[in-house]
Formats: sequence, C-alpha cells, structure tokens
Amino acid sequence: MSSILIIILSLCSIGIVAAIILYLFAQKFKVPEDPIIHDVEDALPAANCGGCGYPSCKIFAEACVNSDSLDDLYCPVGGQETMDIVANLLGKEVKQTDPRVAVIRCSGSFENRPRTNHYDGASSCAVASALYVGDTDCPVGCLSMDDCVEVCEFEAIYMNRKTGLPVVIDEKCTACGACVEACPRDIIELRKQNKKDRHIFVSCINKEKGGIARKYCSVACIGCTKCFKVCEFEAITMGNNLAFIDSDMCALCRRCVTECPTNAILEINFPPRRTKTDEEKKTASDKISEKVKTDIKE
Amino acid sequence: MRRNQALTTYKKGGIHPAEYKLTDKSPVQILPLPEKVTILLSQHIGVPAIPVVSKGDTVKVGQLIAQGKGFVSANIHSSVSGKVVKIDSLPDLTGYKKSAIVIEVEGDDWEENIIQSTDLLKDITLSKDEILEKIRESGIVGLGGAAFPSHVKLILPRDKKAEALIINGVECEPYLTSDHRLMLEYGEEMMVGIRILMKVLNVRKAMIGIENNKADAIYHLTDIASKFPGIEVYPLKVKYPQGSEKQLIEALTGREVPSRKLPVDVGVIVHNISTAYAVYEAVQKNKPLINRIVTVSGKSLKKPSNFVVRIGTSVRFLIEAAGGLPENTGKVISGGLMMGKALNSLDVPVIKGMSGILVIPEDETKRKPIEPCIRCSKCVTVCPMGLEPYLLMSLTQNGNFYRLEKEMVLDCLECGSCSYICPANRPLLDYIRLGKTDVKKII
Amino acid sequence: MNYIIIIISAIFVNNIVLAKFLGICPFIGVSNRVETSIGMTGAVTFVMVIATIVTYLLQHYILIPFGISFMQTITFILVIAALVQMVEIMLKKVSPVLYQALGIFLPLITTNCAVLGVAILAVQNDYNLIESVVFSIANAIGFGMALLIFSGIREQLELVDVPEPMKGIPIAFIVAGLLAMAFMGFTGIV
Amino acid sequence: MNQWKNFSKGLFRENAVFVLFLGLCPTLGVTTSVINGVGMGLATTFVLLMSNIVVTLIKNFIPDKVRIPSFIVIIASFVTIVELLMQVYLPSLFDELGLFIPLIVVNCLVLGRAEAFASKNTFTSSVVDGLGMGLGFTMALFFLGGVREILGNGSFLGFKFIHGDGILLFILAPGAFIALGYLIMIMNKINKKTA
Amino acid sequence: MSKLLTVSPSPHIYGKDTTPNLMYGVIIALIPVVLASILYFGWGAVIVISVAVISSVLFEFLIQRFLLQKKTTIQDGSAIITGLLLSLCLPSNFPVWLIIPGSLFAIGVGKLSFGGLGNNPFNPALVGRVFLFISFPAQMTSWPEAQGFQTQYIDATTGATPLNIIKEGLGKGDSISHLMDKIPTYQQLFFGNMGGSIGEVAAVALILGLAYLLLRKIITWHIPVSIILTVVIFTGILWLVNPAQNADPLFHILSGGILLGAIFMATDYVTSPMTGKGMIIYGICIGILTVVIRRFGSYPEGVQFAILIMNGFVPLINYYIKPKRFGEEVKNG
Amino acid sequence: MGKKESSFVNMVITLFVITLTASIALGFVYEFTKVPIAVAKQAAKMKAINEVLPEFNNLPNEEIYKIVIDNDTLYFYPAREDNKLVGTAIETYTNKGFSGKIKLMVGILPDGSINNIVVLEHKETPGLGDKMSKSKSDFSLQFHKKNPENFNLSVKKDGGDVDAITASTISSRAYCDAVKRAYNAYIKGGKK
Ligand SMILES: Cc1cc2nc3c(=O)[nH]c(=O)nc-3n(C[C@H](O)[C@H](O)[C@H](O)COP(=O)(O)O)c2cc1C
Ligand SMILES: Cc1cc2nc3c(=O)[nH]c(=O)nc-3n(C[C@H](O)[C@H](O)[C@H](O)COP(=O)(O)O)c2cc1C
Ligand SMILES: Cc1cc2nc3c(=O)[nH]c(=O)nc-3n(C[C@H](O)[C@H](O)[C@H](O)COP(=O)(O)O)c2cc1C
Ligand SMILES: Cc1cc2nc3c(=O)[nH]c(=O)nc-3n(C[C@H](O)[C@H](O)[C@H](O)CO)c2cc1C
Ligand code: SF4
Ligand code: SF4
Ligand code: SF4
Ligand code: SF4
Ligand code: FES
Repeated sequence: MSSILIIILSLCSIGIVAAIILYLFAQKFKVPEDPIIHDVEDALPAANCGGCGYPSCKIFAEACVNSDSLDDLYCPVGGQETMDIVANLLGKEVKQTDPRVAVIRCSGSFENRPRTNHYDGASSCAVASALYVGDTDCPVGCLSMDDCVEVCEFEAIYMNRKTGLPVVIDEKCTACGACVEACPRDIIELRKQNKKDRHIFVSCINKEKGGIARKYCSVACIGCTKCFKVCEFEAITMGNNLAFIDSDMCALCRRCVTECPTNAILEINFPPRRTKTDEEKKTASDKISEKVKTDIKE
Repeated sequence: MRRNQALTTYKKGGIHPAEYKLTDKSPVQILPLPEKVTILLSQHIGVPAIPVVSKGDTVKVGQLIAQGKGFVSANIHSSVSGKVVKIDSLPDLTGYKKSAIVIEVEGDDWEENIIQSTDLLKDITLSKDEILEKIRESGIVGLGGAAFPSHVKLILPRDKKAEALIINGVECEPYLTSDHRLMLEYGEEMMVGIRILMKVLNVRKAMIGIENNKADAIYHLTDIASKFPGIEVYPLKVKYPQGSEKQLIEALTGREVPSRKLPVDVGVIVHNISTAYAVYEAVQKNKPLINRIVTVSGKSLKKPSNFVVRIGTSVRFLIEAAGGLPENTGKVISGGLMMGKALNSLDVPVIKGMSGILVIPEDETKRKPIEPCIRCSKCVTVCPMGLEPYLLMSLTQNGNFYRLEKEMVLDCLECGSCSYICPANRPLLDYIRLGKTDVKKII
Repeated sequence: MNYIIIIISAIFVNNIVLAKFLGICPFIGVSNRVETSIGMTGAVTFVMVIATIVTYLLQHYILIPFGISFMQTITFILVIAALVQMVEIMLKKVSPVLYQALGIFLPLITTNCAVLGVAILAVQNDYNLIESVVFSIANAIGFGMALLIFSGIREQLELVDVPEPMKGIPIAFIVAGLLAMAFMGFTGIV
Repeated sequence: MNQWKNFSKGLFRENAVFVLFLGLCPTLGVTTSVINGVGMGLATTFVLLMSNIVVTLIKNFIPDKVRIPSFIVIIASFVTIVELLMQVYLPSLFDELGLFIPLIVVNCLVLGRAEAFASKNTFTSSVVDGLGMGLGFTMALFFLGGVREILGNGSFLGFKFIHGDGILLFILAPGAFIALGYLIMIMNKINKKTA
Repeated sequence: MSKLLTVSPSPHIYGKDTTPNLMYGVIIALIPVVLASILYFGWGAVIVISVAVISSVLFEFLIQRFLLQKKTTIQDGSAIITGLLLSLCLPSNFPVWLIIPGSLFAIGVGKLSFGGLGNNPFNPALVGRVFLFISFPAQMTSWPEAQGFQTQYIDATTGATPLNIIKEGLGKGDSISHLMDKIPTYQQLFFGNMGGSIGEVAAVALILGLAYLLLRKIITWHIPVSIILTVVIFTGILWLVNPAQNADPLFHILSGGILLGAIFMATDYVTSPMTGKGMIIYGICIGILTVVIRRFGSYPEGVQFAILIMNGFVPLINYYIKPKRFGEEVKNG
Repeated sequence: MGKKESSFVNMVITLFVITLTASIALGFVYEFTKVPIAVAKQAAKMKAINEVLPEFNNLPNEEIYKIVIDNDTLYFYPAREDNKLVGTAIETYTNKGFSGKIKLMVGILPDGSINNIVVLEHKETPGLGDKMSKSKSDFSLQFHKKNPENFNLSVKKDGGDVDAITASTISSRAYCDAVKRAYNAYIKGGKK
C-alpha cells in the first residue's frame, strides 16, 4: 500500500505546487485586460472573414469595446442580431441598420449599349477602367469583366454572359460590400432589402446630359424628371441629370417604373402587371427580372 | 571623334524588339491645316490649364488660350487662327471626357511677335531668369513622352546642383523616327536649344545619347557639336528601354538614380531632343509650343511619314494624310509599340506629348491566350529596374498591397519589357500598373 | 561527436515532423505565413528546451527514485502545462514585445505533442541532461526548418491556381508528403 | 433525433481529422495498418468518452483559472489507465503504437472537446458527443489505415491479397501524408455535395 | 465605323518565345541523350522511354480532362519532358507495369494536384523517380550493363553501377585505389559505357544538350555550373584529405546522374529560383547535399534527393534573395 | 449554473481534490496491473526463447548470465532439460541495419549449430528489410540447423553462404553480423 501513498503524495504535491505557483504568478504579473473583450468576441460568429473591415473577430471586438458608439461597426455575417447582443453587452446603442442587399445599377447589356471598340487586355474591370473608357462610349457603365463576381466570397454574384451584366442572388448576398469596393465604376449599391426581395431602382449612374447618355445606351437615365414628379413618397432625388431612388423612402408603388421613357428604372421580383396597356409596354425591367428568375433556376 | 569609342549601355535587363524604322529616311513634311482643332486643357502632367478665352472669341496662332495655374502646370496656346466654337468636355486619348477648347480654323494668322523665318539665331541674349520665364510662358513640356512641364525641371531645388545636362536622343521605341528626323534636319537649332538649357542650369557639360541604329544622326550631330563647346555626342548600344531617363543616365554616367529620387539627386537633368528644339524656338523666336513632329507609320499604311502637326489636329486627319486607314487595321496606337496608348477612336486630337501614330493590322494585334506562369524568370532578367514582374502581378491579383509596396512596385517604369518577353503571354504590365495605382492609394 | 549525431539525426534524418509525425497540428495550422512560422519556431524552441530540462529533473529525481515511472505521462503533461502558462503570464508582463511575437502561439504549444513527445523521447533514449537539451534544441530547429520550408511553399501556392478541391489543407498534406519523401534521402547519414 | 445529430456530426460534419484537422499526429503515425489505426482510435475514444463524462459531472465545481490544469489531470489519468491496461491485455499493439499512446493526452481533440463541449453541456450530450467524436476519429484512422495497408502492403486487416509487396511508399512516412491529403480532399467533396 | 478598333494596354508587341517553344527546345536538347541510351541499352531503352512518355502525356490528358475538367495542356510539351526525364533515370530493364504508376505519380501527384504547369513546387519527374525508388527499390536497383545495342529487355544482363561498386566496396572496407580497377575508365564514362540508368550513360551527350540549351538561351549557366563546380570542389577536398576513402572529383562528375540532374532537372524553371543569385545558392546546396548523401548516406546516388530537397527551399530563396534593384547602391562618382 | 469563483483557496482545493482522486484511482489501477504487466513482458521474451530452443523444463530467464566480449555485452539464457543443457538462447544485436539497431534472439545448440533465430526488435523498412522476420519471409529458415563452422555467415555477394533478401543486402548483412556476434560470444566463452 505504500506505493499508493507515494503516488498520491507525489501527484498531489505537484498539483498543489503548480496551483500555488500559478496563482502567485497570476497575481504578480497581472496585466489588466478588459474581460468584456472576451465576451464580445464570444458573441461574434468567429468567421474571421474581414467583412467588418477588421482583420479578425478579436480585433473587431476590441474596436467595439474601444469606440464610443457602434455606428460605424457592423458585422455583416452575424447581422443585426449579433450587433444587438454586442450592444447589450457593452450597453451601447447600435444604429438600426436594415438588412441590405447589393444591386447592380447598370442596364447596359450588349443589346442596349453598342460596343464601339474591342478590348483585348487583361480581363479585369479595374485594369480596363484605369486604361480607358471601356468597350462602349459610356464612361460609367459595366465593363463585364467579373471583378465583382470574383471578389464575392458567398458566390452571390454571377455574370450573365448573354447580357454582359452581373446578377446578384439576393438570398446569398450578405451585404458585405466587397463587390461595391471592387467595382471600379461604382455601379453596385447596397440597398434596403424589401420583402420578397423586391427592388425598384434607377439602373443607371450616367450623369451626362440626356441626349449624350441616350446615344451611349438606350436605357440610360436621361434626367427627364418624370419619375421625380410622379413619386408621392419623395423617394426620388434628381441631380446631375440623374435620378436616384432612396431605398429607405421608396414604398415600392411602381408608379415611376412605367413613367420612365427609357426604361431606366427596374422593378425586380414583382408579380407581372395585369393591365392591358402594360402588356404591350412590357418594361425592360420585366424582361430582366424574368431572365433573372430563369437564370437562377438554371 | 567618338566614332570609334566602344558603345556603352546600361547594365541591367533590357530587350531588343524589332525596330521597324520605316520612316527614318522620310523628311519631315508640313501637314496642311485642318478645318478644326480640339485642344485639350490637360496635355501635361499636373494641374489642367484654365481657359482664358470664351466661346465665340477669335484667336491667332500662338495666342494664349489657357493658363497653367499652380506650380506643376503648363500654358496652352492656340495652334491655329480662327474662332472658338466650343469649350466643353470631350474625349481625350483614353475616351474619358476632359475639358477642351475647339477652334474652327480661319486663315493662318500668327501673333506678331513670333519670328517665322527659318534663320538660325545662334546668340543667346536673354538672361537666365528671362529664359526660364520664356520657357514657362511658352507652355513647353517634355516631348519625350511624359509631358512634364519643362520649366519645373529647370528650377533646381536649392540644395541641389546639376553637373551635366543629358539630352535624350535615344528614341528606342520601334517605328518612331520623329526625334531622329529632327536631329538630322534641325540639328543646329537643337544645339542652340541645348546651349540655352545649359545656360539656365548653369552646367558646362551636355551629353547627347543616341543609339547606334541612328548612325547618320550620330555623324551629323558629332560634326556640328564641335561648334558648340561642352556638347558631346555619345553613341549607345541598341537596347530598349535605353530612352528611359534612369537607364540613360546610367548608360552615360554610370550613376544610378535611387528609388523614388530624381535625376538631380545624381547631378544631372535629362531633356529630350525635341524639347531642346522647342526651347530654341521659344527663346529665340518667341514661338510657343503649338506644333510638333509626329511619325505616322505602320507596315500597312500607304505613305508612312513624319509630319509637322499643329496641336489639336485630329488623328483621323493625320492618318488620311498618310494614305488613309487600311481596311485590315486592328489597332491605332498613339506613341510607340512598347509604351503607346491604343486609341478607341480616331477622333481624338494630337497633344503635345504625342510622338507617333502607329497603325497596326488586325492579325498583329491579337494578344495570345494567357497561360500559367512557368516561372522561367525571363521577366526578372529583362526588367531594367531589377523588379520581379511575375510576383508583382500575382500580388496585385491577390490584393496583397503591403507586400507589393515592399517589392518596390512603384519603381516600375512601365516599360513593358516583361510583358514583351513572357513566353506564357501573361499581361504582367497590365496588372503591375493596377498594382501601382492601388499602392499609391494606400501610401 | 555524439552531439553532432544527435543534432543531424534530429534535424535531417529523423525530422520530428516529417519522419516522426509529431507536432503536425501546428505544422499544418500555423504555416501559411513565413513570418508567423518564424515566431512559432521561436516559441517552440523556448518551450521545448525548458520542458525537456524540467521533465528530465522530474524523471531522474522523483519518478525513478520513487519507482513510479508509469506516472510519466501525467506528471510530464501537468508540469509542461503549468510551465507554459507561467511563461505566458510572465511574458505578457515582462516583455510585451516578445509576447506579441511568441506569446500568441503559447497556448497552441501546450497541446502540441512535439513538446511532450520530445520530453518523453529524451528520457527513452537515456540522454543525460546536456544531451537532452541538445536533443530538444535540435528537434526544435528541425521543426522550425520544416515549418519554414512549408510556409514558403504554401505562401507561393497561394499565388497560383490550385484546383479548388485541393486548396488549403489537402495540398498542404501533399506538400508535406513530397517533402518527407525528399528528406528520405538523408537515410543512413548517421 | 437531436442526439443523433449530435452524434453524427462527429462522424462527418465535424470529423476531427477530415474537417477539424485535430489529432493529426497519431492519425499519421500509427496508420500503417488497419488494426493499428482502429486500436489507436478506440483507445482515444475511451479517453475522450471518460474524460467528457467526468468533466461534465464536475464542471460546476471547478474555478475558471484552474480549469485547464484540472482537465489535463483528468485526461492524463485516463490515458495512464489505458496505458496500463493495454500493457496487460494488448502488449503487442501497445508496442506498435509506442509513443502515441501517452500522446493521447495532448491530442488537441480530447482537450478541445472537454473544454469546448463537455464543460458547457449536459451529461447525455457530452456522452453522445464523446462517442461521436471518438468514433469519427476511429473511422478516419480506419480509412487511412485501410488505404495505406491496401496500397502499401497489398493486404487488408492482415489478409494478403496480392503476391509480393505493395507500393512501399504508402507504408512509409511520405505515404501517410499523401494518402491523408487525398482522403481529406475526397471528404471535402462529399461534405460539399451533401451540404 | 464598320470595324471596331482593338484597345489594349501597352506593350503592343511581343517576343517570340512561347511556352511550347521552350519546352520543345528542351526535348531537342535531350535527343542526343536518348540516342546514346538506345545505342547502349537497345530495345529496353526504347520500351522504357516510349512507355514513360506516352503514359505521362496520357495521364496529363485524362486527369485534366476528366478529373479537373479543364482544357488540356498536353500540347505545351511539358508532360513529354516529364515522361522523358522520368524514363531517363530508370534502369533500362524497368518493368512496364511499374513505369505506369511512376508516371501517374509524377503527373498526378507531382504536377496536377497543384494545378498543372507552373504551380508544382517539386520537380514532377523526380517526384516520380523517387516514388519508384522508394516504393520498388528492388527493381530500381538492378542495372543492366551498357553493352551496345541489345535486344533483351527485362532479362538484360545486370551489373552494379560504378557508384554502387564504390559504395559497397567502401562499406566492406576496400580502398579506393583497389576499387578503381573494377570500374570503367574515364574515357568509357565520358562516352558512355557503364551500368546505370538510361540517361546517365554518356556524359558527352548530356554536355551536347547543355550546349544547346545555353545557346538557345533556354537556361542560364548559373545552376548547372554552380552544381558541377561545387561537386568538384567538395569531392576534391574529400579526396585530397583522404584519397583512400574518397573517389576523385572527375569520377564523381562523370558517374551517376550529376550531369543529367544539373543540366536538365535542377534547371526546371518551375522548381528553381528566379534570380541569378538564388540559382547559385540553390546550385551550391544541391552540390553539397549530393556529395553528402553519396558519401555519408545509405544511398549510392544523391542528386535526385538533393534536387528535391532544394526544390523545397526554393520559395524561401525567392522570398529572401531579391534581384539587385536598380539604384540600390548609390554610385555617385 | 453558478461556477465557483477563482479564489486562491478554491483553486488549490480543487486541484488538490482532483489530483488526489486521480492519484488514488491510478494507484489502484497500477497495483492491479503491476504483476500482469511484468508477466506480459516476460512472456514476450519467453516466447522468443521457446521458439529458438528445443524442449526444456527449466526457467532460462532465471539462470540468465552475461558475457562481455570486445566491449559487447550479450545476455545468455541457458535451457536445460532435466538439468542437462539442451541449448542456449542468446540475445544479440547489430548496429549495421539499414535503419540502425536490430536485436535478435539466437538459439544455439550445445554442438554449436544454430537451432533457430527470432527477431526481437528492428526498424527496417517494411516490405524490404523486415522480411527477416519469420512471419514475413523464409529468410531466417536457411540458418536452421546450420553450424557456422561450416556455414559461412556472410551473404553470397560477400562470398558467404547466406541468400540475401532481395534488394535488402544491407539488412541481410546486418542480420548475419548479429548472428556472428552471438556465435563468437558463444564459442569464446559463453558455453556453460
Ligand atoms: C509627379 C512628378 C513629379 C516630378 N517632379 C520633378 C521635380 O520636382 N523636379 C524635376 O526636375 N523633375 C521632376 N519630375 C520629372 C521627372 O524627373 C521626369 O523627368 C519626368 O517624369 C519625365 O520622365 P520620363 O518620361 O522618363 O518618365 C517629376 C515627374 C513627376 C511624374
Ligand atoms: C520606358 C521608357 C522609354 C523611354 N524612351 C524614350 C525615348 O526613346 N526617347 C525619349 O526622348 N524619351 C524617352 N523616355 C522618356 C524619358 O525617360 C524622359 O522622360 C525624357 O527623356 C525626359 O525629357 P523631356 O522631359 O524633355 O521629355 C522614355 C521613358 C520610359 C519610361
Ligand atoms: C525506401 C527504401 C527502403 C530501403 N530499406 C532497406 C532495408 O530495409 N534493408 C536493406 O537492406 N536495404 C534497404 N533499401 C536499400 C535498397 O534496397 C538498396 O538498393 C539495396 O540494399 C541494395 O541492393 P541489393 O540488395 O540488391 O544489393 C531501401 C531502399 C529504399 C529506397
Ligand atoms: C529547362 C527545363 C527543364 C525541365 N526539367 C524538367 C524536369 O526535370 N522534370 C520535369 O518533370 N519537367 C521538366 N521540365 C518541364 C516542365 O517545366 C515541368 O514539367 C514543370 O515542372 C511542370 O509544372 C523542364 C522544362 C524546362 C524548360
Ligand atoms: S460581395 Fe458581398 S455585397 Fe456583394 S454580392 Fe457578394 S455578398 Fe453581396
Ligand atoms: S459591376 Fe463593376 S465590377 Fe462588376 S463586372 Fe461590372 S464593372 Fe466590373
Ligand atoms: S514594366 Fe516595370 S516591371 Fe516590367 S520590365 Fe518594365 S520596369 Fe520592370
Ligand atoms: S516571363 Fe512570364 S512565364 Fe516567365 S516568369 Fe515571368 S511571368 Fe512567368
Ligand atoms: S496531435 Fe495535434 S500536434 Fe500532434
């Protein structure tokens, strides 16, 4: 039985010595660290994706703890829920940001926008855009070279090869904004996510005068202000020959869509219109939204 | 006297593309006046000039129409006489719209103080400051390609001193011959221009670097140089991109301009041959920079030629004068094959920095399909700046800008040697250029 | 001569990662950047040497005299864990710079079989104290070398187009395998 | 149903070797044959299960600061027990596995589970989790051992089905890495497809 | 405008080198070696070489087409080189059913797992060769004698390679001078008359290939020269110190695979450093490792291991050894 | 759930209790397994001895003695049947293996001929050198009943009588070396 005693004695003494030394060390070399950082980190999704703009979840947690307000801090992966938890933990207010989704504000498909030259360089929107105006005359239109597609980590964008325009798959988009950053032409905008993924927006960012814009592209916004006049919700603003629909104000009434003479306003994911007059006047956006649906199904 | 001397060149990298100097025997012709010119207000590096005329004004040849504001900027003069019909945004060489003045040509009415005779005026009467002012007023920019306002280069920082002036007569790009013809036909005027520059810079020595493939120019200039004290001609081995400032300085003096430093830091100033000629005209004849020699060339063109062209003339007009655009044209390039810009439209105007228009047939323009890098290190070997293009490209593609900066991407000359040599047809320079822009954004 | 044999054997012939399969988790996990692997190597060397010394003393002054060598595993790991934690706490306070460079790897190392493995191997091979220290340093260097080569290759692979299903860990294992194959050339040197 | 999910995640979705990349050293080190691999897997499963049980039972009595040392002591005790028992009942297997038996202690999988799962969950969940994780680990070792034995030795479970030798490389160190690399790739593909 | 202009970034002109050009250049450089080997080993060489080349190309095609589902790149010639070089370091009686797994490993594991041409960190032919060597040592170490054109294949007369004779002899305690009598003369080594793998028999053929590669500027001198010089110097030192235990440098260079490795394998673009300085470091290390393995290790031959090991270091060399940047050292006057 | 807080006393007590429990448990398992482990260890050796020697009825491992020859120490296990020496098992080794040390148990009959050989320990390559184990190939059978006096313990390549394992000359040579060592020790003084 004495060997058991030795075993017990030696192991226990090692254990206790370790405990005591550890305790003393912990006391002596204590470094103040905010335990709250740890808690915040726990609340985050730990994806370390960088979507928030910080290199890791831990650093983002530190940023949350150290900044006065959480307004500029948003974890796209965890979403509003997570930010609420973080805010709770820290006792800070978070700005209520509605869920957002990326939309492509260009309708200059091959059909709508004549090509004026042929590009033969490295296949990258950024390279082409830095080089020159692009293979159409529109200086702000989509270059169709997939920079946004490549940068999306969630495979939420694909390029429709028939139109030469990227398409966002709303369900997959996390509104991380990577594509917005990547697009050299600033075509992509994060807009409020409406129910059933419905969107109404001006799918053009060309600020040229109407005539010129129209020459480049048959569905350009020509700044005619018709939509502006028809909107009852003051969601539309005009500036530099361009209309803009504020997604936070828009009530999705669809009045502006039919008003637009160039079909520059798109309505996506709406049920088809039933009135007879609209049948013949089927808008470009209808066509595109139908196309989107079939594409996704494929 | 230097004819038997061993040819020098720079040490590192370089390539040897085909030369295609089709027009080196074609004397410079004066191009007829066009009906209309479009003068861009941003033809130089720096702040665009501000218009000082308005729509409807009549202007004379050589009249100031836009003024350079700010330290790095340049004046712009009317190259024709006539009526200002439009001041608007118009596509520049990249197709993006930039401010421009459109003048409809009426007659050829010059400003009175411009001396139009072709007599050689050899005596330099103006003082150093007066010369400098004259150069600034005349809107002279570097005609070697970068179009950097010349007067800025001539004002040395207080603590720096130039020991020598280097004149860049290398013209290492394929096809281009405008500098070559200028050296042959206006050699003496150019020499006077060099003397003027030497006076401003207060240097005793000027070195003209000319590549060995322009033997006639070397002989010619060596002969007349004996009449101009301090000026010497140095024949150089043919190697691209010898025309680049840093490489030329090394070839001639053995000194290397350190990264992100200017030539003055090693005691030299570099000017192009055409710039020297423009300086001569400005100082001795009061003539601002309103025209330049442009090589219009290409194997498919009927009449490849060297033209004296008024700034603002449309490229289409030039090509018509050279026999019209051939049916099979694929690319029209402003500048040389290695560094030039491909144009997306012929309706763009000639600018001060445009040294040539090249018309390239369709079958020669196609880029070959990109293949994976086989790490052959040829791009590393040819890079004159000692960079690693293959790495810079993939770092750019991966968005690793921090490392990109560390790998000195900003030193890249954009000479294109790497893309030229790559056996896998990789668009190295396309991405490196992008990388440079991105790095500049973060630092 | 004995020391040289120990060193060459541990670094090249019986490389701890490539031939002995110890410390694979951090080898695979922390090897995507050349810089991190340098930090990791430093931390491993540090911990390995200290752990080997302490466990040597433990083995020869407690376990063997009391005849309880079967308790090797439990006592060694307890001591190593406590030690690493102590070092971590201390570093944080004494040298924040060093902590930044090495400290973040320390918790990882506790659960790294390389450290315990080397400690046990040193005992199994009947090394004396100095030999044990040399052995542990050599193993740490061997670990570091493998890690460095590996991170270099992985950093390069990041810039090229590896087939999608092979990306990341699978290709890392293939590289490790080919590397191990190359290192078999050292067989028989000692 | 829920417990089934809890159990099966260890087998596939969160397989220690193929997905989490934990416990790689024994995985590579002992899989020269199926028997060795499975033996190691079961030994690990035993330790994992027992330590999960103990940890979940006493989790409330352990102060945070000594959590890790306590867990380690618990795990190490079970490892030592396995060591002792194996020497009695399976001495030849014990010799084959050698160093890797004591190294179960530092198998990141075991400590990781104790820390991440057992210390936060109920008794049943912890048992199920331990079993699932352990069997997932065993399964991985089984596959790797199988591939290496078949390719490297031309036999399966000791039964030789070709005449002569196999491809030696797969028995040796490099083969372990390479075979595991491809197994992980295949597993990735399967996981992706079922996702 | 009827026809659209093409726009692309500069430059607008390209050199003549293309990947296939370079690869076929290497194949041409290998022709003398192939001819010499057929001359010495006969049908065995023909069978081994053709099986290796055909199976390599076929595997490249099949894997790219059906597993990776991308465009095949067999036309660029790199798979042919891999097959050729793999076969050149096999014995001429190597069984066909083992060559095939060899090329599968070389192409599948060594090259295509990484994504194909340009991505692989290790030289595929050597990966295949070392795989075979480790997996099938018996078959890999039976060397037919080079006896002029022979018609037998698997059952060719075998003998030991010069390096084997030395290694075994030294192991038994013989001295070099004694052993030298048993091995071919230098002249034989140079023109090719010794047991060994297919491609290493005739030094002169390999040197012809080197000349061609250098003339066409496919490779630079850095790697071959630094390897060979290092081996000469290192073995020279060993030889001077103890001539009884070490063979002389010329023997080391001419026997075994040093020339084949230094000229064709260490120079593989994909797996060698990118700068001159880096290449020299790489070459020196290969030289040293080769001699260390030959002299102190279990294997009589060490080049292939040395090259593979250094392949592993190449990314680090590229990471730390940079070309001399322009303007790095300021030379003012 | 309410965890215990990390006060000093709490920490020490917890660790103490845990180590105490652990050590008690371990102690008992150890006590319980101590004897069986020793038996199992002996069993392995006994099995080898049994295999290399003819029938005997003593306990060779209790009569173990060692012989020192040229700095080598070898252990001898004499086997007797009814007190008559029927053979000696010799634990021998070599360092010349392909991957280092090889340990053999060689059984030698009183007339000096080899009865049987068993490999105790080796690190040779599976598929090559490991064929010297009886379970892997018949290599070791050729030594059966051979007397080294007229059976040259060298591989044929070196002029001996031993057929080497294919492609494993080195291992075969090492094997012979170990057997030779045992035989020499036996001849030079091990015969008791
Ligand atoms: C942004 C910028 C700033 C410059 N600043 C100066 C300067 O201060 N002094 C000077 O002498 N040259 C200056 N230069 C001119 C350069 O030294 C060089 O002559 C000019 O860029 C044309 O060179 P290149 O055509 O070789 O590219 C500057 C150039 C650039 C692009
Ligand atoms: C790659 C490269 C090639 C160049 N080639 C020439 C050339 O052939 N001739 C020339 O005059 N300038 C050339 N330059 C421009 C010169 O570097 C430099 O800008 C010019 O000589 C300065 O004179 P400037 O300011 O009078 O133009 C080149 C620049 C680069 C970057
Ligand atoms: C991976 C590998 C393992 C080897 N293992 C052994 C071994 O265990 N025993 C041995 O004698 N030789 C071993 N060899 C050595 C080779 O088989 C060697 O060529 C052989 O010993 C010499 O050939 P020979 O036996 O036919 O004369 C090994 C070789 C390799 C590549
Ligand atoms: C100079 C040169 C040497 C080459 N050497 C080899 C070689 O040793 N082994 C090989 O598999 N491929 C070789 N290749 C072909 C090719 O580069 C190789 O297959 C790549 O490693 C595949 O990515 C060589 C190519 C060149 C241009
Ligand atoms: S990159 Fe981000 S914002 Fe853009 S589509 Fe993808 S998930 Fe949405
Ligand atoms: S939306 Fe922007 S990034 Fe995307 S393809 Fe168009 S131009 Fe490129
Ligand atoms: S373009 Fe830039 S990177 Fe390429 S060779 Fe020229 S200087 Fe070097
Ligand atoms: S030249 Fe092309 S293929 Fe060669 S290393 Fe450079 S990028 Fe790669
Ligand atoms: S099992 Fe994780 S490091 Fe060994």
